[in-house]
Amino acid sequence: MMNELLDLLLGDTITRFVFFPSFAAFPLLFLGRASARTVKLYALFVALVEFALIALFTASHWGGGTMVARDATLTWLDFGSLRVLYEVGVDGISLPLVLLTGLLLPLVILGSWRGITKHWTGFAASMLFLTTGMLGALVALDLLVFYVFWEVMLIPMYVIIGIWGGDRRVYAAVKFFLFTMAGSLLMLLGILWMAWTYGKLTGVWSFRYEDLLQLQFPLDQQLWLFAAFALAFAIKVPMFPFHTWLPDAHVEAPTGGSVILAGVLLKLGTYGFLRFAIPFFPQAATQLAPWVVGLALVGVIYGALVAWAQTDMKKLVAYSSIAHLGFVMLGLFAFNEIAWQGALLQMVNHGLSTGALFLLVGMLYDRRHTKKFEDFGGLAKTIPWFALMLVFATLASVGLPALNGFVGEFMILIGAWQGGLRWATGIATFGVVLAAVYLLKMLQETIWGPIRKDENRSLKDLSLREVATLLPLCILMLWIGVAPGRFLEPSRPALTSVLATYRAQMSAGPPEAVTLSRAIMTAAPAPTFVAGSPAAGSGSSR
Amino acid sequence: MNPIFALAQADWLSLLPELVLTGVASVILLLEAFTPRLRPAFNGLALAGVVAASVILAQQPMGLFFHGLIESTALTGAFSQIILLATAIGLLSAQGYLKRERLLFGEYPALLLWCSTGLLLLIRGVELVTIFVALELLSVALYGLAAFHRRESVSSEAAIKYFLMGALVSSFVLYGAALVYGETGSTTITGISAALAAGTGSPGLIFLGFLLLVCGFGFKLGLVPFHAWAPDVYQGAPSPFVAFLSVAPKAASAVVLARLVILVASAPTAGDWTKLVSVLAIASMLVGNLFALAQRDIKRMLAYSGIAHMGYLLIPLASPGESSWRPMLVYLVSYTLMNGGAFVLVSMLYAKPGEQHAIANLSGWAFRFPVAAACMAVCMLSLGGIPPTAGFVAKYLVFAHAIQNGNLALALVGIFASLIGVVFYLRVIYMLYMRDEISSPGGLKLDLSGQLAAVLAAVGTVVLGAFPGPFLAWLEAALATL
Amino acid sequence: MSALDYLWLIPALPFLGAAVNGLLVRNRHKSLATAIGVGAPGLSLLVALACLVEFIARPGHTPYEQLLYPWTAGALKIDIAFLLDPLSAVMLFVVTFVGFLIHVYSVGYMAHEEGYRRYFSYLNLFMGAMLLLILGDNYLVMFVGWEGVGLCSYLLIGFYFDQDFPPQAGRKAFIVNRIGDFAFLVGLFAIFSQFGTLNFKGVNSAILADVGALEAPFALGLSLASFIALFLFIGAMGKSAQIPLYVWLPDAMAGPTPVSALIHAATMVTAGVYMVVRTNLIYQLAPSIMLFVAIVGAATAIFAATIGIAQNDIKKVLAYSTVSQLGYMFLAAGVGAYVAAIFHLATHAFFKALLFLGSGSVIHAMGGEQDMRKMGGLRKHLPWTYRTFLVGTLAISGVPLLAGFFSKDAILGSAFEKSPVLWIIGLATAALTACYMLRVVFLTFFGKFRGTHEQEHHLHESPGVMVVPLVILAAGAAFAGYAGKIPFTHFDWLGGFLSSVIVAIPGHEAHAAHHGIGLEAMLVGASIAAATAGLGLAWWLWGRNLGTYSDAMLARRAPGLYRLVENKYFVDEIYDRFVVRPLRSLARFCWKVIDSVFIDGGLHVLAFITELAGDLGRFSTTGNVRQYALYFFAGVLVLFWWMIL
Amino acid sequence: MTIPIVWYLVLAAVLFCIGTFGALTRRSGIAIFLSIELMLNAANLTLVAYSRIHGNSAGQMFVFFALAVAAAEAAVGLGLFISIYRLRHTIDINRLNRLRW
Amino acid sequence: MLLTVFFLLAIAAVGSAIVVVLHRNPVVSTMSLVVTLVATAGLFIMLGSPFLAALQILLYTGAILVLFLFVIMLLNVQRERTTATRLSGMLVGAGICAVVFAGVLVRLFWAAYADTAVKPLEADSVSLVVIARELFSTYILPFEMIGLLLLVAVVAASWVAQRAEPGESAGTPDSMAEPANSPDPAAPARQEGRR
Repeated sequence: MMNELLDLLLGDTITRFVFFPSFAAFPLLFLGRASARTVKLYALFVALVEFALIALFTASHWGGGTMVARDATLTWLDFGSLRVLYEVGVDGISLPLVLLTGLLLPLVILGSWRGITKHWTGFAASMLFLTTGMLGALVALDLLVFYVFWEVMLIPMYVIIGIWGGDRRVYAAVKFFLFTMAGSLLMLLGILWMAWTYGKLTGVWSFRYEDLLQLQFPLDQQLWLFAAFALAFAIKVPMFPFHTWLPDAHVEAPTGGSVILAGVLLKLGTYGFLRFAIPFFPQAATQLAPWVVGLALVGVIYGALVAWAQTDMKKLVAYSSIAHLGFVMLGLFAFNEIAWQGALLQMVNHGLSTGALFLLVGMLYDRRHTKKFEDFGGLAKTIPWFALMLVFATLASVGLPALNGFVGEFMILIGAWQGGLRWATGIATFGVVLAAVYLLKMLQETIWGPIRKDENRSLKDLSLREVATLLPLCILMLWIGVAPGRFLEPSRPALTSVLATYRAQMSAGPPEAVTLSRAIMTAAPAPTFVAGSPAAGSGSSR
Repeated sequence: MNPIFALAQADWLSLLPELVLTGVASVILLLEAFTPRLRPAFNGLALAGVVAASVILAQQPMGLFFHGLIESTALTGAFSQIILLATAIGLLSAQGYLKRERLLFGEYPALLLWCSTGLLLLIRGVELVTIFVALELLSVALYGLAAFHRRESVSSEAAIKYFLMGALVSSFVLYGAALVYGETGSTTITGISAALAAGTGSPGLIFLGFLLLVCGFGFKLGLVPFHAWAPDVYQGAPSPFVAFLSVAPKAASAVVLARLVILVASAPTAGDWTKLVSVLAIASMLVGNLFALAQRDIKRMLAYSGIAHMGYLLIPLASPGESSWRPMLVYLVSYTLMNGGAFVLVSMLYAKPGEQHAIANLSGWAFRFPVAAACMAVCMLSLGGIPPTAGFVAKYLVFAHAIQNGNLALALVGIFASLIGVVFYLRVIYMLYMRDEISSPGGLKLDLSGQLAAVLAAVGTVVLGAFPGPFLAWLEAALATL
Repeated sequence: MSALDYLWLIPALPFLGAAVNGLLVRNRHKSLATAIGVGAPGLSLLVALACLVEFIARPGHTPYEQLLYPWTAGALKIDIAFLLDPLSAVMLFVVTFVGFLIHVYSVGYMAHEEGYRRYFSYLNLFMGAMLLLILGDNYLVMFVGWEGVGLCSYLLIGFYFDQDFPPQAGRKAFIVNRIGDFAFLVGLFAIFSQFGTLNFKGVNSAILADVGALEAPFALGLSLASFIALFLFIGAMGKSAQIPLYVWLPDAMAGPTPVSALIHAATMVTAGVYMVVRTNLIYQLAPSIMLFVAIVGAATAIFAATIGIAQNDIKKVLAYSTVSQLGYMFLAAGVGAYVAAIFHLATHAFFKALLFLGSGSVIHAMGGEQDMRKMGGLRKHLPWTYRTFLVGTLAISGVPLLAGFFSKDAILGSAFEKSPVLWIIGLATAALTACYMLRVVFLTFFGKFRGTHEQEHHLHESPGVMVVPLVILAAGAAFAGYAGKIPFTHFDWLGGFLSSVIVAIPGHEAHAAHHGIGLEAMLVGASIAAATAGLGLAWWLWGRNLGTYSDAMLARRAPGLYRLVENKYFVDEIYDRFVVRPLRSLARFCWKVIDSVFIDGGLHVLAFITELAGDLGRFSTTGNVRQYALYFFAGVLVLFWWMIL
Repeated sequence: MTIPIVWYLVLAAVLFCIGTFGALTRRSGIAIFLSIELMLNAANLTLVAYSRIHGNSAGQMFVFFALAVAAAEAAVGLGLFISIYRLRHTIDINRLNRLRW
Repeated sequence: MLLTVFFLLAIAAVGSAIVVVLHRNPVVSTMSLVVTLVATAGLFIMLGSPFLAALQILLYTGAILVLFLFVIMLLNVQRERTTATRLSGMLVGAGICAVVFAGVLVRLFWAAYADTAVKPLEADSVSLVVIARELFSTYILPFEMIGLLLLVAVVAASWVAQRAEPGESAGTPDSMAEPANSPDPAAPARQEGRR
């Protein structure tokens, strides 16, 4: 057991890059007295190493296939009839998001360089633990382990918002925590229920993704379970009625927090739909799709409108996230390949562009300690490079062709249209117009026009560090926008197989009673990861 | 021949842990009497005794002893270890407090050890008389300990309240025991279950008898509606003692409660025990969390949260059976760690005994006492049942048991209750970390042993939560002998 | 080893230039900026010419496709590819040629601007996007260019970003365009979901393979063809400033004048026309939409022309004139005269660019003054500008033997076939056009100078770098017409050249535009008459009594009408009142009421209730033991009662 | 004739309830404690009666221990009363409510 | 004959019990509790366990209640103003509960044992010998525990009842060495506990 664990940690495995950050966080305990600079450098170093680990891993698995790598499974907990496996794997669906997480971490550290003024050790530690949580949730192949990571994310985020946040930070932090918790607790019940059902059928509980994937519930149960899962994910995304935690969290959170929040945490909601809610309960998902799509559309339009009404830069960007993720949800519930590809890509895109926007807002905040529009205007005159970056990121977020945002939206919309959601597509497309409306408003209020405040005349332009923070994002935005093909490849097999199973199960229809459906699994290429010995899995990762 | 010699060697051997504890206690009392200079060492001595006891406990012979009055099984062994753990926590946290309050006398460790003796016997007792006497033994010790800060009127007030309630309840227990004995003609668990199986006695009286017993031990657990004493006593009594009081007696009482419920529920008799336990559990979870939400005094808050946790603990008993033991056991282990740890920290951070332990006093101390604050945060998160802490593992097992036995409603209530719970647990954290100081700790120094206890508790909580595998596997192996 | 292999260089070079100028070059390296900024489009012009030569040499002008790389992976198969066929060839020539000239002109015009480098990088970016638009092999690439030019127009209109108005004008332009793009996108979705491809050739062949599919009813009570055509046309409306989406173009004049010449006269705004012609196959299957296009075009033409009369800002006049000319082109497209539309597009590119640049030269000389009421008598100060401007005016007015004459004639001819009403409108527009253009000439170049003294003192002809392009464009404006249909003859090079693009569908042939000599004479005569009428009216109003400025008299004659026209029919105000403000208040409502009050408020109430429950409940712990005892006792009894009875 | 055993039980029950009533209604701590002793006594009576029914000694043993327990409780309880009286100069339960809510 | 004795004892027990509960003066209450206990002792005898009766009188009346009286005197507790306190809801609640509980019990007992006749007492049905043997064989463990319990009780009682030592209120714990201050009563109790 223990030496297995060591093997996982030291070998070239997923577990390594999942847990490396939290292990690397321990030395921080002894850096308590060290100067902030040392801590920053250490954190940056760790972040870069982490990124290197992930990059290497990704590079060696970009090829694709339904399952690109998995780790040896350990028993996390085995008590009575309940056993939970620690089992992680990466496939085309999680790979891009993993990479995104790895990319954002160093940028976040860099971006917080000046913004975070106190307790750097704590901040760095929280960030690193948060990273472990996010990566873990992305790679977990056992639902309870997934849930654990899912919850683990909350604590560091709560701390980050609560300690380093703005004036109403505590309110925002608690709100964030409670919203997410409220959703996920029901999901926990759902998970337990599924595991128990599996136990009823086979004699032993199982939380393994593949095992539970075999379960076929009758429609009524599906609806309940789907609701339980969907609530958790919808709050995370966030979808329309559950979104109010997001603006508060974003506005109060420090730059780094916002970037991670927008960049990765929200994606876990959509990822959850794609990974769990839809494959587990295809019929329910299909039956409730109109509602979900409806909410997604409300999100698109509503988010855009509210963003338009904002007077605070960061809040505007926050609401824009709601609109953008509305697109993703639309794509997910169009149930076809193009839309799913687009949705997955759009998750990454949003991470990049919104991340960049938050970083920029943060940089402005570092200089002026305000985010209100009325304090800005005409900045392009004094800090042209900042203006350039802001325009770039904004346009990417607007969905200008040849930048990343467009690709995702285009694929989502065209896929949704093909999926028969014509009206929805039309409405969503109109959301694109609104995106231009509110984002250009931001440019108008901040960088264009005459300089209204004298403080703005003597601003320093972006430092080398800040440029270094933004450049990778900008390059990626352009690259994905111009040649997205490369980025779509790895996810394709996984998506298609999930889709195939979905279609097969739809055609089969819901069973009368709960069944283990091996039949369908054999009929269609299962979305399950390549069966076979863990050794083979980790072997493929070398 | 004199029947006293009819006792085999084995009987006394099986009693060894209790004897060790009692012996050490008596020795401490003697030392107190004759060499008071050693007072600072008494707690250490007691701790050594506890360790010795737990080591001995580890290789206890299994079976029934003393003419079937007490048993010793893997389960009782495990629960007994919990008691000893709690005792250790109580001792470690006491050192600093007693020194500060100039109460460093031998009586504290002595009473504590005697109390745990009683607890061990309570856990092992399988006969009503033994159980009753053991209950009284530990209760009397607890009354004394509650009033231990004898210059502090709130301490005595707490003790009085605890005593009056306790005495009343023990008379109820006695009456219940009388009914049970009367209806079944036996005082041993085995005899009773046999009689129940045979269907002797009037079901009404049997039910009433068991009800009185269950309520009696429910009182010790602090289940709603028998809970009202807890907040007052916790608030008034010396904090290190509360670290013990909030944990150990509950573990023991839970065992007896479980014994009784499992016993009676398995028999064909009146009363719907699932319903009864569910009602108690739901009431405790909701009331505990709701009232705790309104508390600004951390000790009262923790008292109510303890009430709520006893509600969670009860969930597996809603469908009584051998399978109920495991989740309860794990839950108690984690509860001991997290709640004990929390009270240890309270006893360290609130230098001034008395009525008020406002949570707000902790504002911004996180960066003054980083270690203590971190431990407190961990304990709070664990109490809130947030992974990766022991609290989550425990809740997970409990809910899983509930779902397994179709008590979905219980699980749902539990979940919503714990959602409420998160609020006030987080409140402590944000006071510590996210507020600016409003009261300076002055010359407050955290004593080493207390910090040791806190750190051990916190680390245990996290380890048990993050890597429950090894521990649970070991436990499983131990229980396999059942 | 043919020049066509380097087709991709044509858009690539300007992009490169933009990148280098924008990111690497420093402000102070002005000459370097110039070299790159002008060199890039110059090179791409050379490449383009080479390609054109080679293409025209190709037998039958077979389209040349160049695949760069597949854009996406998966079910959505779209390539980044270029297409050179007659249509894009014509556009390519116009864009590169006029574009290059305007770049050259800008060197002089922008010489003293501080944003010199930035300006050229924007302009190059625009060139690149525009070329992407016209060279795209499929609708997606076209759309990329389509939005790209939109972006550049946003940036260039807002070029003087440190003033209040220009950036706002730019935003207006971008957003209005976005509304069009939204429709465009929907059209694309419909196309893709029907044909599974966005490739022009693929779509066309699919259509021809199964015409019935497109005439099948689809949505909104339209057939598929009509649906697609309608939405694409809405897109075109946005880009090409047709009613009701034209409002951004006049404001766009906030940008530097060469920008207006390049983007808002010669190239970008004509993209809509190009797109309609490009999809003519679908339009042919949607007669109702064709009619709609024609009507919108005609309406825009006359509408804008009337506004043009009453404007005093020289650039505003030209802007509205542009709108109206674009209306002309759509009229042509609407009546099925796609060749005429492209023809007019080309000629218009020349003379409108010429006019804008000329006005630019005037403004340059006037030191930024754009109000014609402060000009006058510039003839002697700016001789070259005057001459070239006059050529442009006559050309646009449709004076015989100049470019405008031929293209307008072609349009009017086909309009007449479709419906005399459209023809009449066309004629009226022509007359008005001639009128307000000549008005500009009179007000600007004749009479005596009405500006301030130091303005008069600084009056001077523009430098050669600005004049030479004017001359070249003047030549173009004069003779470009001879490429197209010449009345009374059968010569129609352009028609022949484009014939492969305008595909006739079996069963849908528009009966050949062939009418007798008499009718043709009547038509030509009518258009000439219209032109002369317009010119005469202008002379009568402004030319007779030179120097005295006589709009006031007009205003006195018909005050209401004049105010209406002068304020552009209050369209902006109407939009503001009925679209913008309601939306804005809706937004505020969503934020302040739904978010803050309903959702958050509800949650807060919930939280408060919970807190309250706990806070009231805790008083049950009164601190009196006997009560606790009672709880215990009562609890026991209640439980007993409940469980037993 | 012998007295029906049920009478003993009923008598015990009545005594027990009287004790309970007292425990709930008296104000003086000592008086409450007296009532509790009364309850214990009632319980003892029940035990003896039952052991009479069963004819085995377990009940009586129980009573024996109960008496001892009562003694111990009395010792501690009275000690507590003394200490609280020393600190508060009252043993009136209504006044001993500084710990509440 | 027996019947009358029983009734006398029962009436005495109940009557005095009521006095215990209701009388304002704790001394009176205590004395009447004595009566109850004695009466109960009588009932014990009638039930054939004279040993317990003796124990009852010795331990309870002889020791415990004397202790009570002693404490009452010590604290000179005044007579309560009224047993019915300010919150008379208590009174009602307690009354209802008590009556209901009594009703329940009586009903159950009656239903179960109305016609249970016990066989008359033999000489040594439950004799002292039996009790003694039981006590030292079967119940040896609880017996030891009782010893410990008493020890604990004495220690606890002495700790709480004792005045705070000088060292407690002032000076460090180490400063007070003389054993005189340490609670002494433990010693004899310890003897008893170990036996």
